[in-house]
Amino acid sequence: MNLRSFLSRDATLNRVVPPSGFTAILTLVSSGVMAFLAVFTLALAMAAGDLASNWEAELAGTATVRITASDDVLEAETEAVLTALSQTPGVVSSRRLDLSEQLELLAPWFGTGLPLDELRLPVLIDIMETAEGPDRTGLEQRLAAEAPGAVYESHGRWRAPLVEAAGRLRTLGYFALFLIAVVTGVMITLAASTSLAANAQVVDVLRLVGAKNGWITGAFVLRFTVRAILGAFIGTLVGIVAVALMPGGIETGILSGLGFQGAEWIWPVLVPIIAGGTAAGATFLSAGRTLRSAL
Amino acid sequence: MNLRSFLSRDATLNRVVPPSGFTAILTLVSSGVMAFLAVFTLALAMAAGDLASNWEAELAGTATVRITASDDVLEAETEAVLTALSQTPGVVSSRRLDLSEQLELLAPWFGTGLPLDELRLPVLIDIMETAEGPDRTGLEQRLAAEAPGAVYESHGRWRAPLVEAAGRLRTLGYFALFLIAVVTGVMITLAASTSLAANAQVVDVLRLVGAKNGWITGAFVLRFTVRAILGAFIGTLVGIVAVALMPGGIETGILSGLGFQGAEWIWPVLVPIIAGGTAAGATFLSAGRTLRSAL
Amino acid sequence: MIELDKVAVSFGDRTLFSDVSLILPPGSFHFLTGPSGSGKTTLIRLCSMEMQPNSGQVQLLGKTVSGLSQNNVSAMRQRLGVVHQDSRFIDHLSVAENVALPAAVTGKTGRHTEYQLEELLAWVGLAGQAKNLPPELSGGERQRAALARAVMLSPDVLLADEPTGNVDWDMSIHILELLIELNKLGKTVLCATHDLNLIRQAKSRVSAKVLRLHGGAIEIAGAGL
Amino acid sequence: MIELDKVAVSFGDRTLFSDVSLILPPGSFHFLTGPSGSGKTTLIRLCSMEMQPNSGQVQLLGKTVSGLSQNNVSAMRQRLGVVHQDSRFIDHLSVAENVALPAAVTGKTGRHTEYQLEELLAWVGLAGQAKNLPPELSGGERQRAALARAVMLSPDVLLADEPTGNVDWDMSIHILELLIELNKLGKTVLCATHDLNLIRQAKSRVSAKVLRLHGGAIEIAGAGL
Ligand SMILES: Nc1ncnc2c1ncn2[C@@H]1O[C@H](COP(=O)(O)OP(=O)(O)OP(=O)(O)O)[C@@H](O)[C@H]1O
Ligand SMILES: Nc1ncnc2c1ncn2[C@@H]1O[C@H](COP(=O)(O)OP(=O)(O)OP(=O)(O)O)[C@@H](O)[C@H]1O
Ligand SMILES: [Mg+2]
Ligand SMILES: [Mg+2]
Repeated sequence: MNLRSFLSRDATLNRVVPPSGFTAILTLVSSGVMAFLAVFTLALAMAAGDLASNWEAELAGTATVRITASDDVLEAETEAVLTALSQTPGVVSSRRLDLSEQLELLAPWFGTGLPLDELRLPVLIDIMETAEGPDRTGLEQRLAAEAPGAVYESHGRWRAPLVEAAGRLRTLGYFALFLIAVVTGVMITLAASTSLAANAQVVDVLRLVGAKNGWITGAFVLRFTVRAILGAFIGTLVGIVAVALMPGGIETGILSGLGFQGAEWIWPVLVPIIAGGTAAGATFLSAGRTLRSAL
Repeated sequence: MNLRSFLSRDATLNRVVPPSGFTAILTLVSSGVMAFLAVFTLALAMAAGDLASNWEAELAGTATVRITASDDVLEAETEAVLTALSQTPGVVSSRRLDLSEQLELLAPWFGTGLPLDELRLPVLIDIMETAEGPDRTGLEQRLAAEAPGAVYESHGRWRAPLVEAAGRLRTLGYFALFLIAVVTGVMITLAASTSLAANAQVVDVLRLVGAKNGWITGAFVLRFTVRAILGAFIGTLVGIVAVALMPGGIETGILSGLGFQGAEWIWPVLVPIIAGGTAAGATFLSAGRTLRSAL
Repeated sequence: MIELDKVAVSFGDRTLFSDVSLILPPGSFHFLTGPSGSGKTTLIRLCSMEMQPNSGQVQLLGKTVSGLSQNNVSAMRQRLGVVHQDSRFIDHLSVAENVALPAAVTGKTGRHTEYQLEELLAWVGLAGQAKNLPPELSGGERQRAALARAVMLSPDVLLADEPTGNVDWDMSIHILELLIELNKLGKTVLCATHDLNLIRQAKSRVSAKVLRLHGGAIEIAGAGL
Repeated sequence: MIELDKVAVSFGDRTLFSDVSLILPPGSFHFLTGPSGSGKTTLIRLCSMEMQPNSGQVQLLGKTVSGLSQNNVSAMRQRLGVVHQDSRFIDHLSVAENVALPAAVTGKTGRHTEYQLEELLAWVGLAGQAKNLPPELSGGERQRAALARAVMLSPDVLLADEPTGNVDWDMSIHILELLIELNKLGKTVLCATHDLNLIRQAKSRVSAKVLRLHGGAIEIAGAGL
């Protein structure tokens, strides 16, 4: 004990709230554990989000227009279709397939030895669509008018449930994240109030020796905030390590989004800050309530 | 206060641990919140598991064998392939496609007006596979020997990443569940120890009036276990309601696994029981430690 | 300095005081006696702003207590020294830190305070226990530490609730001497005690009045104590 | 009944007792005095198995304390009544429940206990406060409640640490009478007090010995008290 340094206001502010014991551990561990969960959920939500985006981008983007018509109008209708497609919002690009490409498409079904010359093959136009895709009814009406032999086939159709699932996965992830944030707030608030309640005697003595409410509140807010930040920091670190060690870590597979990249790092970095803010707010409010009720 | 009833042992056992106040709230809320998270993660993990199973079942199960051969050996090779397939483990069923079915397959590419008679179409055999599928190399070797014109095409190949993703999703879900279970244990243990520490004076007084360690431990274990079970029960209920209210609830879509069905209900029902067990164990150990250190 | 005007206090349906009035002028020295449970501690708690009367008014240091803002209460507490019957400390701070607390929370730091603290601890006989924690003190040592803390900031008013309840006679006299000394410096002193010998001893040294609480009423005890 | 044999106690590097021996025969009545901080409470804590000496032996009710199993300690505590200087209660239980606690935790329930409880509360003057919570009691009321709790199970040994520290003279005599009554029933009584008047008063009623703690040694105070 260095009395001279204790007598300085800041040192007292720091010392009056018990530095150890179960109330200290409670705040520390609660915020640590919740931060760990938050980081973990964050990683999962982001992975789910990335996954959903990937699937949407990869799978939702292709369609075909098939044009079957007599030779004299075939080329004209093809031109009309390409023009129509180029003017349709939701279509990224459209391209007529040449003969060899068509052959390739058929290979799974017929092998490569197909006598194509003998067939009058329809013209196939490959379309890249945006995630939302074009307005189908509008497009089909226009095609019916300008190229009666054209049929629009969206390959994305069978993929729709997947895209839907991916989207739902993302929603779930963010919902879970929201949930964890709320729960984290609740737990840290609870820990701070518990600690404060357990330290009723300290508050009592401080009031009796004439400490102002602001000073007492300050002492508790300071201590609990530091503790919550420290706990959350450790929890976040452990969370990041755990995420990195997860099965199917950063390198491989379609869940490669697990782990944080680039700007995503802002989120785990925010966790201790938010935990600290929550603890500060909760302590401030609890202390206010406690002190108001005492005379 | 009814003194006569207090004097009965059981009533005392029930009354000596503070029935309200912050230590009561702590155990109650902690176990409630953690139970909520546990139920929620459980639902997600199960949904992910169901999703993965669905995908695997739905997507991994189809393949084709295409036989291109001269007319004289075509039928023989077809027979040979069907025989071979029927003897291959991992193949659920195999069936030769008839002409109209082949036409249907080609329709997206060529429309329905294809002059099929003019073509010498290969024979197509549709295969339903188990989730694992057959041993491909073995099958291909056998086909090469018995029907040189046969080519095995797994439609599942492009689906492999999806199946992999689904599997990984399931792993993640169960890992998260494991994590939540551990964290729940930690939080309930922490809450119980905190409450016990905060009630040091009660323990102290009880020891001074001659209560045996077992009796004191019993009082705390009883109270905390009841509290943890109650909290977890409420948390579980709220969790189940929250899961039912989730976007894309029980009815629709590929994530229809969200929510509990049939035997799955055993898991959320287990949550309060496990929470109670954890609280009982934690309190028992903490109390033991506290009491051993006191004389 | 302290004025109670028609103060009534009740707990639940039990009325402790129904109409107590009292004036302690600045610089006066009063003893407060009365049987156990007569309300000595309650009266001191009224004076130290730890509770409010159900009706009536308490005036302290020239201000009416009811309706004071909390910061005002805090500021007034700094001019008030209170020794509680059950002395409360911050258990993880050393005895010296606890005694210095009133100075520390108000920023009255520096060499002078430190010197004063050492002197005070020596005076109450706790120099050797300065670095101990409060739970390690004996009953009498706790009371002395509480007294030292109460006078740390040289308050204008000293309220002492049984400051000699747990100490032997020699130490009681020693503590009485400190109270008298403070009173001679112009401080107002109110000391609750059940030790009539102490009061007798004091009366030969200082012009102290003795207030007797009995049956919810306050009376000035005569010379026939 | 109680035997201390070459007991040494030190806190940190401070030695409180270096070699204290003491025998309290069954049915004896002893006072324990000594200045504040001389170790009265420590001695009582040794006898109530709340602490162990650094060296030496404590014998209690015919058993050596060190190495007793915890269940044995509990069982012996039921034959031991202790009034602490700072009486501790379970704050959310009523005064009556607290006083009845020793009976409740050992399952000694029923009409008789209830009747005894009521009588005991009336005897210490707490019948009106039976349903209050301990924090609502006055200092003296707490001490009386602690005394009532200590004698609830008619213990063989009563250890009382300043049982009259916070009560007025009349109540002190009242409490002393209870102690004497218990002693007459054959109980061993050890009562720490700094109130020499109380000891003088007792000496005329019971053959009490006075032990004086001073400078870490124990001496039997003569008649010249
Ligand atoms: N918060 C409370 N609730 C109910 N009763 C109370 C409360 N505080 C005090 N009392 C009662 O008021 C009476 C007076 O209490 P007080 O502490 O003022 O007595 P006292 O004169 O200081 O006694 P002592 O000498 O024993 O310390 C007591 O009977 C006590 O039980
Ligand atoms: N746990 C402890 N750690 C350090 N010192 C202690 C501890 N317990 C007691 N002491 C010291 O031992 C000495 C004797 O304490 P004890 O409580 O036995 O005194 P006492 O005779 O009961 O005094 P009082 O009359 O004031 O109650 C005191 O100086 C005290 O500070
Ligand atoms: Mg009092
Ligand atoms: Mg003592």
